[in-house]
Amino acid sequence: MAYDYESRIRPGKLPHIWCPGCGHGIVMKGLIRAMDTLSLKKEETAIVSGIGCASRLPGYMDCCTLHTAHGRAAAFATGVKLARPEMNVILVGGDGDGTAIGGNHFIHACRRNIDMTYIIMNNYIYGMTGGQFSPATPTGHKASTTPYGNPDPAFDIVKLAIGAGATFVARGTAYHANQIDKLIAEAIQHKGFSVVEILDDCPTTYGRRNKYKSVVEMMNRLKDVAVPVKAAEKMSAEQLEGKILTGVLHKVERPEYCDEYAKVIERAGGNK
Amino acid sequence: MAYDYESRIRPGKLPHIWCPGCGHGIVMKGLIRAMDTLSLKKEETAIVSGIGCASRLPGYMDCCTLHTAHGRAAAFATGVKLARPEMNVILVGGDGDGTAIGGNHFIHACRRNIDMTYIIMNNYIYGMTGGQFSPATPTGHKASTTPYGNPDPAFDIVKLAIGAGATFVARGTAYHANQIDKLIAEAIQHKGFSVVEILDDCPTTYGRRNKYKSVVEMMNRLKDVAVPVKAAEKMSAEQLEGKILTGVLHKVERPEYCDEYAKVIERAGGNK
Amino acid sequence: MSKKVAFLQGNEAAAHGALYAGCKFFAGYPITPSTEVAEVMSAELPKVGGKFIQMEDEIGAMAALLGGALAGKKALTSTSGPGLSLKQELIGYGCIAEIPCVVFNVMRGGPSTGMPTGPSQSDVMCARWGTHGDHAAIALMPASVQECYDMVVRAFNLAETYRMPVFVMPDEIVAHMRERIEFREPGELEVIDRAAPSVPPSEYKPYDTTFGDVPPLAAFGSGYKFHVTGLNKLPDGFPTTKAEYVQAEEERQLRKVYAKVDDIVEFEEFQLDDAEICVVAYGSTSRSARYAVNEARAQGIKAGMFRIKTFWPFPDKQIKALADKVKGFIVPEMNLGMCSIEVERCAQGKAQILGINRVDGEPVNPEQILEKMKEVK
Amino acid sequence: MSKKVAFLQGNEAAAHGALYAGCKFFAGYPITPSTEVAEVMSAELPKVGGKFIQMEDEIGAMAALLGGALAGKKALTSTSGPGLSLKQELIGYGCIAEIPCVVFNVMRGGPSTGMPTGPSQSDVMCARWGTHGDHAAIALMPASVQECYDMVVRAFNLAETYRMPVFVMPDEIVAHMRERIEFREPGELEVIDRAAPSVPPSEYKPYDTTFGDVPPLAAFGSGYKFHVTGLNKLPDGFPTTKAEYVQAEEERQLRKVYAKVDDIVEFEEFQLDDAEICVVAYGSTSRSARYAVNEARAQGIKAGMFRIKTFWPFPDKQIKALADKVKGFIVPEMNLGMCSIEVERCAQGKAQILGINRVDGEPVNPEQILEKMKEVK
Amino acid sequence: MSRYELRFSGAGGQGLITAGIILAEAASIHEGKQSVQSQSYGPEARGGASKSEVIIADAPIDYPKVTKCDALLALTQEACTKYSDDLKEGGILLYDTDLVTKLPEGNYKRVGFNIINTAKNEVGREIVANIVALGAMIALTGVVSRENGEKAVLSRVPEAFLELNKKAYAAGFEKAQAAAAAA
Amino acid sequence: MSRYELRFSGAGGQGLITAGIILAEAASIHEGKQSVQSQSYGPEARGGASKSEVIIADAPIDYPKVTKCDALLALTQEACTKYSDDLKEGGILLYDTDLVTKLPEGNYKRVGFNIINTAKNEVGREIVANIVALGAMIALTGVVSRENGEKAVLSRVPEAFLELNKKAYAAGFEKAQAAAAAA
Amino acid sequence: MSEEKKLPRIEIIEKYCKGCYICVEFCPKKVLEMKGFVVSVKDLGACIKCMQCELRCPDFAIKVHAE
Amino acid sequence: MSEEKKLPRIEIIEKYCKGCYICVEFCPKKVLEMKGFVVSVKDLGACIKCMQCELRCPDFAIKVHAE
Ligand SMILES: Cc1ncc(C[n+]2csc(CCOP(=O)(O)OP(=O)(O)O)c2C)c(N)n1
Ligand SMILES: Cc1ncc(C[n+]2csc(CCOP(=O)(O)OP(=O)(O)O)c2C)c(N)n1
Ligand code: SF4
Ligand code: SF4
Ligand code: SF4
Ligand code: SF4
Ligand code: SF4
Ligand code: SF4
Ligand SMILES: [Mg+2]
Ligand SMILES: [Mg+2]
Repeated sequence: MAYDYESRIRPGKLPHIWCPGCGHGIVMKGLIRAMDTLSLKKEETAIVSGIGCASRLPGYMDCCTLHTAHGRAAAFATGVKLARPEMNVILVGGDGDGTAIGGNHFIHACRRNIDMTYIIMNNYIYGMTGGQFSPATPTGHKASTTPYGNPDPAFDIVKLAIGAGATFVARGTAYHANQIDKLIAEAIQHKGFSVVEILDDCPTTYGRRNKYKSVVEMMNRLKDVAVPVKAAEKMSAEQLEGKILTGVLHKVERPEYCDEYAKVIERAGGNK
Repeated sequence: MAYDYESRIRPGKLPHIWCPGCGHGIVMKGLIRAMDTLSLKKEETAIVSGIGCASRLPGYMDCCTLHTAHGRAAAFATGVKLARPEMNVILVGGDGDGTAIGGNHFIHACRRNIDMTYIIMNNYIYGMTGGQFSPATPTGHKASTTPYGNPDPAFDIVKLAIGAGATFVARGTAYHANQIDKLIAEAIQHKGFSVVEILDDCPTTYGRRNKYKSVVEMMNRLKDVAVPVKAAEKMSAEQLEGKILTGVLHKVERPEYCDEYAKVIERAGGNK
Repeated sequence: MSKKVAFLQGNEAAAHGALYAGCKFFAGYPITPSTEVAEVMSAELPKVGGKFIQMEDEIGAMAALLGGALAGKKALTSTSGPGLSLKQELIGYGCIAEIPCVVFNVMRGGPSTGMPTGPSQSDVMCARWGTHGDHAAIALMPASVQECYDMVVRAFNLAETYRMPVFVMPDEIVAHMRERIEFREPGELEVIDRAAPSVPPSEYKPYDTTFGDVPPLAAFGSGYKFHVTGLNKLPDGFPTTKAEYVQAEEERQLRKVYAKVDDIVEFEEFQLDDAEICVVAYGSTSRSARYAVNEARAQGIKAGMFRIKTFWPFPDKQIKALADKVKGFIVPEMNLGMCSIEVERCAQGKAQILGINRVDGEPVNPEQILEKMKEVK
Repeated sequence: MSKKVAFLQGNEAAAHGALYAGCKFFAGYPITPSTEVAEVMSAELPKVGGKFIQMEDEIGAMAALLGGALAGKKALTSTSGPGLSLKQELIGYGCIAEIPCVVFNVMRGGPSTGMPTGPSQSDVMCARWGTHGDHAAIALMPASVQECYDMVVRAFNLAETYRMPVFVMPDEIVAHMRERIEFREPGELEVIDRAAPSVPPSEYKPYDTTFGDVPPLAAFGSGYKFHVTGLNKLPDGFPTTKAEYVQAEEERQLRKVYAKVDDIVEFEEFQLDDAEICVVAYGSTSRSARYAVNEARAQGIKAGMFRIKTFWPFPDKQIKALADKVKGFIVPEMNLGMCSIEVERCAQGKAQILGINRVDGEPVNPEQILEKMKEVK
Repeated sequence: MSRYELRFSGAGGQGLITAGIILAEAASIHEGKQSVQSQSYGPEARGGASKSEVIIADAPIDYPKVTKCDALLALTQEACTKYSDDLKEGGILLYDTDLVTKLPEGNYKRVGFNIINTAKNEVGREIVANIVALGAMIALTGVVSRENGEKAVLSRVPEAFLELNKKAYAAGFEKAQAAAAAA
Repeated sequence: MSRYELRFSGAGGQGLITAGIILAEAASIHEGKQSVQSQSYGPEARGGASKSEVIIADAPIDYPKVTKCDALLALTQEACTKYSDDLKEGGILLYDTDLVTKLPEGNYKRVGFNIINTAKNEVGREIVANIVALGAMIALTGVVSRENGEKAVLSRVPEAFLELNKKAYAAGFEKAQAAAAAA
Repeated sequence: MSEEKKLPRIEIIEKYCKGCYICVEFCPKKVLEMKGFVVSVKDLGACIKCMQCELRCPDFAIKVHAE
Repeated sequence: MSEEKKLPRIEIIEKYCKGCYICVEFCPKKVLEMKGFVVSVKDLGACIKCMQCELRCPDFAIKVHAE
């Protein structure tokens, strides 16, 4: 049967503003399926974003939604979560929002291990402002502010999250649509701060400049480049050259922040 | 012979403002020795810091010195270095300055791999403001804003730097004073962004609150906890429990930022 | 039953005031000379089941504050100049999204790092104009330790009443000096809680002006679902660029404060009945002014003081009325002339204006004020 | 030789103006509606051996800008409201450490994210008062594409002359509209380079007032060693809390600008000779005003325009003089009344003041202004 | 010519901003007149209604936006409805006959032809519909000469597309003339 | 008592701020007077010159800082030189005879004894020198009663140090009385 | 015993479809085609109800109704 | 053939020394002691010129002069 996405979309909000072929819509569908999988209650779920095309996502979702300032989603969300630990708090946003201006809040959320899930839609570019390079744009690529090719190296967002202390880190792609909900659901279920990077596409500001002829070509590149972490185990370094691992790449247990704060309250003799 | 530190200290600036036993002075001496080792010219060396006790260091050094705003050393320094790639640019500062408010500039400097050396004096606390906990304060420890013990987990600064893409990462301690200059000199020589974390002590705001009876006790703890990375190779996981690795912990080669930018200029047809 | 009294710093008193007002959430980043507020909150909040979080920087602190406030908590942050500058973008977010919270900003020497341990009053303009875009501002100026306590309570009331960030702005002297303070008893001061929506979740709109210029704010997690954004918005909270809505929303956000200016503006008139010289002062400087006015009266000089307790909205009406009465205004400030500008605007050339401006880390002292009185012609 | 002409946006023209002025360093973070400045600079700077860097955020951009400027480069950044708010702390650093640079801020709707693609003029106050602490501000207001070019050149001159950050603040309309523009020929516009120290490195002090209110600034890496800090400082650049030095330094930092206000303030008087109604306008709004004044004159109404080209320092003297002459001021703005406040202050009650205030993303149009003229009594 | 106000409206992506710029350049650079081009767009630039405005005059232009529109191009019904309000009495409405079916009331000259279809099927590429429309606008308004309009088009276009655009411009110019004559 | 102004000065770390606070508390909480305590410190708080000021009065206190000092404690020469300027005619200067050797000129009462040494050798811990000084100040000025001063001291001190501080307070009080009598 | 193949119903919400070609290209059976700016069904009979089109559509514009 | 042991000169810059005890405690030969708030030499003869004191002093307050 056709999937009932509408039950979690705010009435009248479609069509969304994203461009033809923009992968953000595919991610949003994955998120909806994950929320269904876990039967998350709308009133008890907050979806928090920064600013950017990706960050427009919360407006469509029928939940408590918070579209904050550029880069600040994780910090706002930390306030919401700590104030109401019983809520499910999900963060969404772009590569620029999350790792450029929002980089500090991102690494500190990883460090604190506060029980939230951060979905980063990495389309390698600042889409909303017209295609300036982001910290995720590969070296040499073209953007509106790198007419001679990008001199900057890119973050490996997964490594950054792990280095900062995140306890669950996964990666998927917009091509592997049917995996997105599973990664997100597992991330939400994980107790602690979880990061799900989805390799995404921005045909409008990134694709054309970098000689992709169509969205489909961008999707096919995602298909080609992705290697599930399980499969990678059996591959040689040579075979892995230029590939990107997908799946759950890191999962450890550490005390969760709100739980730890509950203990502070206990030690202080405060009721809850 | 007694070491001639004075030749790199600005006349009349000693005694410095640091408290009795504060390790920041030990680090400054290590930096001076490293600069001597490499015969760095004063006029061609910029030392850049943020705000904090550690960040007062540049004021004493006879160089081009820049005491910026809290957390912003790496970003100011990036401007100086890119504008004058021929200068040696050294950053100094505390754990709070570098990894709390300055966390974003820190990870992005790591990512860009711009040829500068960042010395982080990690005393596990915000010293200058009177001992609030920092992102480096161990969980459970006491600070003026964690009267019930710190609920926050701490960053592993080395892992954070590696995750963000730094190409040289080392760690020393204020106790292992004779190693400091060697780590710093090697870091400066490394082409790219290098990070040297020095585990330090703040008897005034951290030591007393955490039941250290003296500076000497704090130094001895550093002595006990540190394990050179070479030695660690031969140790069991059990033996390594609670230990902290020191030495050069990460060193790889990647294109340096100013070099890459020079290529952009070349591609644009600009003279240099 | 005798009242609980203590001998506290202004900063400590402020924290206790917040607890009295029902504050349950603090997010901050340490900065001299405001750290004691955070230190007291970190000790006291957990005792009442509240939450204290030290964020990675002031921007994060302001963000977490707004998040906590949106989740229904009365929320406080404390900071000082450099932190205030950093918080500006999100203070604007608080204004446009209409999220109540209290920003306790202790004024130290600036600009930039300036003189971190020295007093100043030079953040008053940036409380009004620091964030980009049009917005209203409310800023209270305590002059004593007791007022730090009381004004924080009032700031929470104003924040919750008008759904916006409200500033309390002591100078470093008031923040750090110690005086005897009375802890208020329950009921002694008014405590206003956020108006709850009167409609069920299905009908709720977060900016529904049919409920007046300050529509009720539901809390995340309380059964209401809604959207919050920093973009210009429709009554239902969703973004719009439709001219008529945007203009109406923006105007409402100023009107909700300026239409109530008489309720909001508090001040003190001291010896003004027959005064020919009016000292306009606020914060610790008003204490010097009071001393000087008493001295002046003893010397037969007809001086009085207008003490600003609410700096923003500025007491335009009162100063305008005084300008008709007095010969001259003396405006002592620990800045290079900020209140002076406002007084100049209000005085409309009808009275002389003499500033006393110190930015050297020392208080304006009574003698300076007395001396200045001689210049009034 | 015929001049190079082009048909460009204000933002593009600004970038070319910067190149004309000798700008060799750009640090920024993209934000609508200013991105074209960065885009042109990223393409053009490498051609002349300059450096373009896109930083991780606006704070980093401002920091790198100051770093590049201190290393001797003429340095430009471009941004818009939210970015301006974020840069505030370090703008203050630029003020206290006295580092020349140009901040090109395109005004869009606010507060917060507001209306990113809509025009506004509501950042003018935060250019003056946004950063904490006392400081002077210079802000220029282009009204055409050519002026974006020319004023950026002038902004660099002012920045280098007065050793401070200088703002150029077009509204989104001026920044995005396209007009014919002439690229200036070498020598056509004055280009002022930073004064080099006249003393050898051993005698150099970065704030040595024996060289006047604006001591020469050496560049890092040019053979001079010195210390720079955001703390209050001595003439040699090292921190101090000594009252007399701090007061003197702070006062000098205001005086260096305000003593030269007649050199700095530029304005245009249009049809003012016999005017009874004076429209005070700036940026794109002044174009509507000019249109309206022409219309009014055609209808026999004695209207004129005072066009503000330098918003800060505000043209106090000029407005005060006009207040004596005209019956009323009309102040059309794309904000809820900012310039109005300044005009009110200067007019001293001597003339009527009528604001026209749009914050809906639409320009103030000539009809509105004409209409308003009828209210002048 | 005192002040002539044109508006190009349609959907984001139809190249209307470019058409406006080219016309303004033709007037300003090639014809020596004054001109200002401006546009307005939302976050939905990539899709929603979009407009580009050009003012042309002999004297310097003050107010850079349309006050009373002398000539309006409408490539979509939405744009036509939204932007025809301030069309001047006696002004010109140029529209795509396939896409705009409900014309607003009022006393002005209506000229329509199948603009997009012309680009697609007669010129060969839909992407040059904006140039077809531009040619048509110039034919109808005479704000710049046919030659200067063409010059401006060609100076904006990459080598490889010169012919295509030339053809589009001519097609628009001529079809508009024909349609106007018929009207 | 209309307004009485005291200043405790010395080096950072000598506990002068605490001494000021205790005196102010004694006046305000225990003696029912009005009092304000304030201090000034630089980044060098941990080392450089430090001062703590206390104003005591019957009526509410306006200006919280010292205008003309009624009584000054100086525990270091640096502090004595720096802060004795605004000592009132007829005011009191209490100083440590071991550390302050150059007394400023002027018409005021000088009372000195070996304050720090008393703490160290007679009371047993140098750390209570501030309490010795406090006792002395109270003895010399009478701004609060001996009992209320002691109460204030004891309510600030942990259980284990009650005796030590009592002893320090008494030693200061009595030594000052003796020294004043001798002066 | 040939089982009668039950055809799905493929619903296309035209005002949501942005014509991105994703469903067209990733349909394993080439069931769909672009008509103007909007997708439409070319060969329903070939559809194997794999749901790929629905899964991948970024615009919530295509639904495959099948039991 | 007993080589004469040449004693070092240990210079203490009193106004720099903050009395932190580091040199005292980490001197392997217990050469140093605290006098008041400032360090001083107790037993120069025991000094083995290992330079540890100089190396570790955070305050640039102690120098060991030896060939
Ligand atoms: C403080 C601030 N700086 C800059 C901007 C401009 N801005 C808006 S979105 C954006 C980048 C968005 O990129 P990303 O997060 O990758 O999202 P995408 O649009 O690519 O989905 C930028 C730079 C802003 N809104 N606020
Ligand atoms: C914007 C801003 N926020 C806060 C502060 C206050 N502040 C000054 S130093 C400091 C912490 C210093 O800690 P660290 O960097 O670890 O250095 P340490 O003093 O421990 O050597 C803080 C929070 C400031 N100066 N500026
Ligand atoms: S610009 Fe790029 S990221 Fe933004 S909606 Fe379009 S395709 Fe998506
Ligand atoms: S407070 Fe701590 S970090 Fe600061 S100087 Fe003292 S010991 Fe060092
Ligand atoms: S369900 Fe599968 S086979 Fe059928 S149309 Fe969709 S993608 Fe093609
Ligand atoms: S994937 Fe969706 S939006 Fe794209 S063409 Fe198919 S139905 Fe239309
Ligand atoms: S040189 Fe070595 S042995 Fe001699 S005093 Fe110093 S630490 Fe002790
Ligand atoms: S280590 Fe240095 S400061 Fe410490 S006691 Fe020894 S000489 Fe003095
Ligand atoms: Mg992106
Ligand atoms: Mg530290």
